[in-house]
Amino acid sequence: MITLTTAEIRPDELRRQLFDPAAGAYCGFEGWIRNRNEGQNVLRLEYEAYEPLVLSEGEAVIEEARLQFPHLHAHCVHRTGLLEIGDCAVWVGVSSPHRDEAFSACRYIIDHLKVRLPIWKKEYYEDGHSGWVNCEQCAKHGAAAL
Amino acid sequence: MITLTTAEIRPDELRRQLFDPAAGAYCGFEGWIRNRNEGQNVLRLEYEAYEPLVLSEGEAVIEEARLQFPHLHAHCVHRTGLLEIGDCAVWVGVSSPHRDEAFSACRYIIDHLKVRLPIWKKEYYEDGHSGWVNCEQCAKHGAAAL
Amino acid sequence: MKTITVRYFAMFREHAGLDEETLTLEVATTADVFGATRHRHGSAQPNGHCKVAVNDVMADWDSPVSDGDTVLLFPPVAGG
Amino acid sequence: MKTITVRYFAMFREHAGLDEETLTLEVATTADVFGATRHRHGSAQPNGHCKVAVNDVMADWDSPVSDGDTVLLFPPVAGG
Repeated sequence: MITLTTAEIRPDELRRQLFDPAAGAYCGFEGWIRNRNEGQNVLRLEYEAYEPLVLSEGEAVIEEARLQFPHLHAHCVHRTGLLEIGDCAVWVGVSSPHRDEAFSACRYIIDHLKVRLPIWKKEYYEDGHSGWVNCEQCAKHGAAAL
Repeated sequence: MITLTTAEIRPDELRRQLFDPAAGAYCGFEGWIRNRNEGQNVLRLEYEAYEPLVLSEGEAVIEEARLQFPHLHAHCVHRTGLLEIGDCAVWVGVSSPHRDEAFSACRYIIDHLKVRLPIWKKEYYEDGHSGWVNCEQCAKHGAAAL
Repeated sequence: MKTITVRYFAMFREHAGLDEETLTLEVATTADVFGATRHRHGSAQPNGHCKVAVNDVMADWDSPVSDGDTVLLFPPVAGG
Repeated sequence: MKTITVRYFAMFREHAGLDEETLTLEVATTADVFGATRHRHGSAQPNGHCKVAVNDVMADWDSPVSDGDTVLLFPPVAGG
């Protein structure tokens, strides 16, 4: 399951939903807002998401993980809106019988979520300007070609 | 840092200690008590540890991870005593600037802790008997050779 | 000529100054829609992690578009 | 002959029926101590994940032992 929220992500409550008496391993990943990106001091971030396709594409990613690593429970929550340094922007939790599949499935899910979900982040920098991550370079190419 | 405890492990409180404004990624692993092992129904488990060497060998493992993956914060807590199905027996948490090193370091630490720390577990089965994990086979060899 | 509703997201929306518009275009594929609206979103090519969807289903840049479709133009994504 | 304190853990302790004992042994290495006490711990060889420590420092099975040392015999470990 994947969900979007504007509220604080609470991994401890979320991981309980993955409990299964047959599960011997749990792997959790969290993306935290950090104070530097590509050499600039970041003050805060704003996330925008297109929910209908975040949900369908997110479920597709989790289903792909389940096909590769059976018997797992997986859940992802992504936050949107304005976030501060240290806030948790995304959480992925996986439980499964053994640790190898818990690690592999968690890694598969976060790697694919990051490049496939229609989610964007805008960074606000110490020097007053702001920018869309991964996007400014694309825009420069565009401007040159117009 | 590595610690032993007889109390419930609380990953949510523990992970806060790994917070760092430069950390963009957190990876947590938990070992949960499951109800089956090697074809038998397990009711509960008892962990025994030799604390002086758990601490020194655990610190050595974490230090090895830090040498391979700099800039990480890592902490491990292992529980001892009697545990029930679903209890968390071990938690490893790692925070670092990027997710690749968080996953790799967390995996390195749990893989090495499992085979190097002087910790033993005795399983109590549904059918009334009990056994030390990884050890019965060794004992059978011994008995045959005596 | 086809009637296509185009929706812009994130940086594309900011560059266009609008969320969506309905246009009459001579287009066969999603890439054609991207090209026909580049004065709006400001990008020459759907580089990097740019993505596209048609009627709320993820599509490719050679996916066909039909009269009445809604085409969603996603600038490079950056989740997590 | 050396005076060696031997400590037994987990299954070895249960098999021996005691935590530790001080013995006078003709031994050069930790493996010799293991062999000389097999009637206590019940294992012929330090198989699998069996480990050994001397005076609270992890050792190998060919580590030397000296008069007065404490040798810790660890059956196969199973953390996590």
